[in-house]
Amino acid sequence: MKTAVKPPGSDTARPTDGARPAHRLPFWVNQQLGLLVLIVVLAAVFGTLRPAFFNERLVLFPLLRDVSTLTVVALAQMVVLSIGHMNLAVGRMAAFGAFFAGFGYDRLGLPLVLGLVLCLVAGAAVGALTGWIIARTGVNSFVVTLAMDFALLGLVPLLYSACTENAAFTTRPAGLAELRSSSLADICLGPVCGSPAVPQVAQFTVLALAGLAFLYYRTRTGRELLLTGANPAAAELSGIPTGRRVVLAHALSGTLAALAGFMAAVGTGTFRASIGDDFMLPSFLGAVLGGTLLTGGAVSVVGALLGTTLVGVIRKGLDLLGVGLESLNIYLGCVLLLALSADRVRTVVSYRKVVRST
Amino acid sequence: MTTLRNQGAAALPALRRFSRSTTMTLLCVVVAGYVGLGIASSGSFLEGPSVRTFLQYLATPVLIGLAQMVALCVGQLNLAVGALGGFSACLMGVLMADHGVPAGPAIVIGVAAATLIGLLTGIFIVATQINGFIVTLGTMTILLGAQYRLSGTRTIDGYSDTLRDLGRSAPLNIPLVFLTALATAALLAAFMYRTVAGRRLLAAGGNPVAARLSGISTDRQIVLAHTVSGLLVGIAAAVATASLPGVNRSVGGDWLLPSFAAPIIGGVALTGGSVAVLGTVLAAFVMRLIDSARAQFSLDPSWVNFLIGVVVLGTVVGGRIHQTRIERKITAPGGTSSAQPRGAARPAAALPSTKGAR
Amino acid sequence: KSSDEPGATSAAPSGKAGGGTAELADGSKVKVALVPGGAHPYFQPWKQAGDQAKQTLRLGDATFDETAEWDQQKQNNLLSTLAARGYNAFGIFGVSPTDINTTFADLKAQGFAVASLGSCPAGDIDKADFCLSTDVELAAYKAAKTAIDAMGGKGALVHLTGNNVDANTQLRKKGVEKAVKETGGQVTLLQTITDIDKDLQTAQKAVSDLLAAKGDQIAGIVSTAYNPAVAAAEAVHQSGSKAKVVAIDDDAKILSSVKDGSVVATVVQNPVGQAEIGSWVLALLQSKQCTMKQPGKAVDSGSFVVTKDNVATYNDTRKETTAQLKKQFAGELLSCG
Amino acid sequence: MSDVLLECDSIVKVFPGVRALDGVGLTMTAGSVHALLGENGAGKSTLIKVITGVHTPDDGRLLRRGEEIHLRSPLDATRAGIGVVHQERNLIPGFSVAENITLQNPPSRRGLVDRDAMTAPAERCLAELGLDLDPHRPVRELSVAQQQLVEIAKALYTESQVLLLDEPTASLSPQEAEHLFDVVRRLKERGTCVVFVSHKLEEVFAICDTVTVLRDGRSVLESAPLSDYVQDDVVTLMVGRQHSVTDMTPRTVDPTARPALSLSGLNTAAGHRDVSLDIRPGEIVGLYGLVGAGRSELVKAVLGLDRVTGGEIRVDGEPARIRSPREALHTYGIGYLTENRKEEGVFLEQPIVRNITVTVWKKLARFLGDISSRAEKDVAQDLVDRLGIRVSGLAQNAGELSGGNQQKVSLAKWLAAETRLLVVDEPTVGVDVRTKHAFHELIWELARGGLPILLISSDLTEMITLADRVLVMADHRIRGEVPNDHDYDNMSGQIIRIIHDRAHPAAAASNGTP
Ligand SMILES: Nc1ncnc2c1ncn2[C@@H]1O[C@H](COP(=O)(O)OP(=O)(O)OP(=O)(O)O)[C@@H](O)[C@H]1O
Ligand SMILES: Nc1ncnc2c1ncn2[C@@H]1O[C@H](COP(=O)(O)OP(=O)(O)OP(=O)(O)O)[C@@H](O)[C@H]1O
Ligand SMILES: [Mg+2]
Ligand SMILES: [Mg+2]
Repeated sequence: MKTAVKPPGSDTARPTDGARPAHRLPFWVNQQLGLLVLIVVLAAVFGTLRPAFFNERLVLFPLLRDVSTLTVVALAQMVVLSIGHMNLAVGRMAAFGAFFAGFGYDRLGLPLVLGLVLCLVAGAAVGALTGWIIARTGVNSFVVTLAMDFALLGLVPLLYSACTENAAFTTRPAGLAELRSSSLADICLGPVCGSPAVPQVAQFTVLALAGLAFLYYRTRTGRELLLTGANPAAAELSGIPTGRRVVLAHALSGTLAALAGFMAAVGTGTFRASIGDDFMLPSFLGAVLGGTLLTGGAVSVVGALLGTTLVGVIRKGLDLLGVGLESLNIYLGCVLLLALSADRVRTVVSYRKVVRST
Repeated sequence: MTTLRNQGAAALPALRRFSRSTTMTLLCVVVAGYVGLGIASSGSFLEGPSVRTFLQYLATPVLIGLAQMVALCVGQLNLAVGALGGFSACLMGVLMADHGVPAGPAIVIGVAAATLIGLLTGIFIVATQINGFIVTLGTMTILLGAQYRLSGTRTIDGYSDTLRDLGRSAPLNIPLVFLTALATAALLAAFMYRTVAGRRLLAAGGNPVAARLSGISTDRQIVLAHTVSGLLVGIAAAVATASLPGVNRSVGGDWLLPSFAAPIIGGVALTGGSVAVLGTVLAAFVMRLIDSARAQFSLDPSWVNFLIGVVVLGTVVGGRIHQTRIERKITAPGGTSSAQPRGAARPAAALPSTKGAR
Repeated sequence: KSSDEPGATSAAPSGKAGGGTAELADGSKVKVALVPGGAHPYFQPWKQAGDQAKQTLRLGDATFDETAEWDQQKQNNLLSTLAARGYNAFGIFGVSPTDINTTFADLKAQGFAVASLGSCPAGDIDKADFCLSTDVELAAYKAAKTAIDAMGGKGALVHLTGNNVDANTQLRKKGVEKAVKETGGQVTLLQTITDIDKDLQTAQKAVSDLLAAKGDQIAGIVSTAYNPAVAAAEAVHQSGSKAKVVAIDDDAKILSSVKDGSVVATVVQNPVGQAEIGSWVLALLQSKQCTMKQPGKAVDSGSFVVTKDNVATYNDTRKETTAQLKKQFAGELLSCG
Repeated sequence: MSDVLLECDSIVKVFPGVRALDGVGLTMTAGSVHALLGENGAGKSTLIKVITGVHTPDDGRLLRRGEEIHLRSPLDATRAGIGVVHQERNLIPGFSVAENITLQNPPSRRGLVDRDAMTAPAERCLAELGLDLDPHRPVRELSVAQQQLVEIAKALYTESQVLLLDEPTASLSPQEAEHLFDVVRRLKERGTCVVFVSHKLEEVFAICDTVTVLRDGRSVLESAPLSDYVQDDVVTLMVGRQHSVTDMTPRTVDPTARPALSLSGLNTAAGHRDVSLDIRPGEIVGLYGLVGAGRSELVKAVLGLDRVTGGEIRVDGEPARIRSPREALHTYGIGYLTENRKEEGVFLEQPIVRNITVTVWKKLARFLGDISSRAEKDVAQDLVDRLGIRVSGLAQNAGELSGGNQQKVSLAKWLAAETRLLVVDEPTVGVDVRTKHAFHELIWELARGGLPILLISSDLTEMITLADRVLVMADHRIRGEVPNDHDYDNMSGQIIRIIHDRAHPAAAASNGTP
């Protein structure tokens, strides 16, 4: 019964010996990769069924334009999710921002870029105000952003009614039409032109993605946002200015929402109050599908893009297959859930494999 | 302008809940708002028919609020509330109008279908471990499609007059549907506070790990919560079918946000582990008061939304400032409270700026 | 009910304009897509009319796709998807009247024939080939007028309508206000309730609250949106209020309310005609057989007041108007050959 | 041979990247108190979780009275007569004390909870632990130690044959621990087998009779009588080599130096009255008190987390107004190692690198706040090595570490921050013997390097090992000061006298001291 086993000498040094880096799960268990695989598989399936799926101008261009806008929307939500908050007013902040862009073009005669700046500033301001209220009062972000949503839901139409006839700004500054319809094909380096499938508005999305990726993966502020989300009490005690981070996250969210509003307005042509009406669900869907936690502390910038793309591809594919409204939503939901369950199975299987090999 | 201020008075305290005893505050708000409206309408608001109309439309918000509350109490979100309600309402309508099923069985089938779908949703969430948010979003999409399949764009109204009479009947000007909602709330309260199953549900929401370690299957609780949530939505659908002029694809379209607003205003935490049946009911009252005020004072909806938002935000900020001032007054003239001023609020108040935000 | 007449009428019209004929020679290359703004009872006749046109005109294809879900961006996407699927003539109800011209211009630029059906773009410019729609303001005016007549020319009127920040809603408000103004103060517009068309329950609640608060003052209700109309009919009936309700469109539910008297009248538009004539003209344009003499021309597809008396016969009037319209297109608006 | 209640036979448990248990055996006999020892991360908690059905073993067998059993869930374990107190507190915050205690098997009638029937057993369990608590209070309102006791009461309620206690005394003061030991002895009389995990070897030797030692997921000593060993043997087995306690180099404090932190006549909103203390460079000041004396709250008030209502705080002689821990860290250079590791100390769902470097990002940040992950990793790796934190990689989530290693991570961030004053609150809770020594040496060396340290601890031995002088707090006031003469008996006598002579009788009662 008494068995004093001899210590196998080297064992004590396990934590640092590095013989087996015993790392976390390998790269192929990664959720983003799963999404990418799903997107590729679905695109292949749709492409086989309907070769028109790869029509650059008529299918891919609008698809990417849509994805570009909704990705920014998802990013706007992701930023607040990173601190464990929610922004129910994304759509309305988009409308608010877009109003200022329209106002700038229509009334102030601003050039394209200045209008965009005005729009972003307005978004940032309203976001920062929201964040400030949450940080100061400690009231649940759900409640505060819901109230903000109501306030803007009333305010934006009032502003439009006060400033316009048709409840929309139809003035278009130079460059807007080009921005809407031009693609990389219009940008040429000598004889080599880009693909006509990639819309020009995607530049905003790429910028937003790159900026946020830098913020979250490289900078101090990004890390502090995540830790604020992971555990506010510990973050405060570790010297992170949690209050300021809350304000920052909401201001960023407002800015991104405004950017999305601008992109949506560019996409359809006018600046009107109904912009952003149905941003709320896609914003959550894209972010959460991509791997951002609703509880805060973890984000995936690329995931937001992939999540949004997945939904976009399914929708587009079903549209192309000519699925009517009476079945579209049913298929959309089923494909989504099936695809995710399939991915889930993959994760579980690969996790088991890792455990077995340990 | 006085009218506007009066309507503000109804909403204002409504939202002072955030600070402390939410239910009490809500109760005061309801009473004050009701009296306020009574005075503003020179009494007509307190007369039979008005009371009846007031209560008639309270049933649905109460029921869907409770349905959401049950999901929230295990830390889940149910985005399919509206779609599920709309679907089962249309199912009941179609069964009665197109298939000649008598009202009783049709209602039972509809409610059972909603419960079953809730059950399946729960099982799916547990089996695949996919985020409940995404799963209910998926089921929502599917159900929206199914609802459209059932009803198309028409309004189904060819069903039994007995059912409608029940839906409209109001002994002593208290509508039957409202009594149904109240009875459901009472049963739910008894379930949550008194039964072992209800306590398990709460335990799993309050601390899933602890619950698991205490032999409570969190998976089972999630399934149960979604099932009960489905059941409550089914009841809401039955109430809607009975009291609406007919059912069509728009039924349930407006349920999602109110379903969250009622429990959260009523004091339920998004993180799970808390219930507030009375709070939810009262919060629904408050929201209904705002509706009535809108009709009473012929307000432009934009202004109403704007004012609600601003008043809530103002109350949140004002309430917090007020509270800090009170606290300061109590503790400032030192020495009076040396005998253990420990209270419930202590640990939570340690980090005021971030706590409530999660 | 109305399934047999489009064929009868569409075979008949023929007109001469310019050197050629407005009789479609070869529609096999034309694939028409009828795209409403979203699912709504108003558009349901389009579906049948489209199928009918496909048969009688021997079109390559005709489809009806309502997946736009009242979102301009979604509608734009849907249109390009349809283009990718080979459709080349589009009859569109634009979700956002202020935005739809951009969409039209895009489609035109790709060489497609485009018709604005059911609603014209906001402003004076129309980038589509033609617009065939109810004059929204006129329809609202007619409805208000009918309500005022039913009220006996005096009392308080309430207007129920949909999304406030929509150009069409603004037109409807204008139409109702005009009718009220014409009474010279006899009739007052007590309230315009907007944004209650999203769902039936909201509409019902709003109407009930209104009747509870002001029921005794209200003499008439005019609803220029679907859900409020259904709700108002029911609520007035229930509360025993003497208010006269005037609705729009001829969904089965509303027609039955007209029949049972809870709705005094409904202003019916001509969606069948829009789809029927729309498909026909689109086919002519896309097959390059004809051109519009005046591109972007707006044509009123007609609106009719339906009461208990003419509820059985209004469809004939509508058919007549449609035939009339056909003649108008063949004779005046198209140049063929 | 006494009768074997439960037996583990070559249990294996694998987590991705770690073999947490690698063929462990454990024999639990009736009427014995069995010590389960091992360094942090040796696998003790994992073994307990396997025995209680939380984890399913990847290999090996569990035998109950010789018959193999399979536990699929904690409920199965409860039914099999196995009770447990886990290392982490696991209570439902919104439920009352009584409800938490009876959670596993609530008294009920036809599916309805019987709240009245719940109070009596709860009170009985609490009384056994000498805890006078209102059973209707929500546990959310309790202090850490009280919650720990409720957790134990919860295990007592199930009246199991085998009771596993995973570091139950970690956050208890000696007085409360003593109550617990009485209970353990009583259970032993009754024929229960108690498995006791602790890093406080004195306790182990005081109450245990058999011992199993784990090292790196293997049992190096299996169910041996404890009387055959002395403390040093056990430590050697745990560590795997001779572990000697080196005497620490003496340290002197200049009593005339200007205090780095000085509080005078401080009143706080938390109820502190007239608190005065000075901490000089290179000095370790101990702040001792019973659980709930208000030591942690005092520090929190100083850090700006609670309101200071009177008196003065001086940092380096200058009057200071500290509004937040951030200001305390970045402006005044004060670091605070919290006692509440799980809620306030570590970010469980975040990688270890971030947990450690959170305090130094400001320093590491370059243009645009960019932080080189290389520099970040260097800082973290350095501390992981220095403190011997057992990790499978810097990217591992802190939540996957063993309790003691989490504590080290929590300390590491303050070492990284290189503060000018360090407040350590219960620094070695749940830390193994070897690391505890390392911790003590570290703290000692930091002080020798001139860092002023305020040490809050309920571990009197630790106090006496490290502190230059001990301030005694009771009921939110400083009741007295004892210069450290490193004589345990003398010191403990003096301190206990200070607490008991002056403390409010009422407060003493509510703290569970008879
Ligand atoms: N859920 C988990 N996922 C991954 N690894 C884990 C998990 N739980 C424990 N481990 C690993 O298993 C090993 C044993 O951990 P365990 O908690 O059993 O240690 P312990 O002996 O209780 O230590 P301590 O004294 O610090 O509490 C550690 O290396 C730990 O990192
Ligand atoms: N008498 C008491 N009754 C109930 N709760 C108390 C009592 N005293 C303190 N508390 C609670 O216990 C918590 C612990 O207080 P604090 O941390 O300041 O004490 P401490 O001396 O550091 O003791 P500990 O050893 O628990 O850390 C406080 O948050 C307080 O709410
Ligand atoms: Mg452990
Ligand atoms: Mg403490």
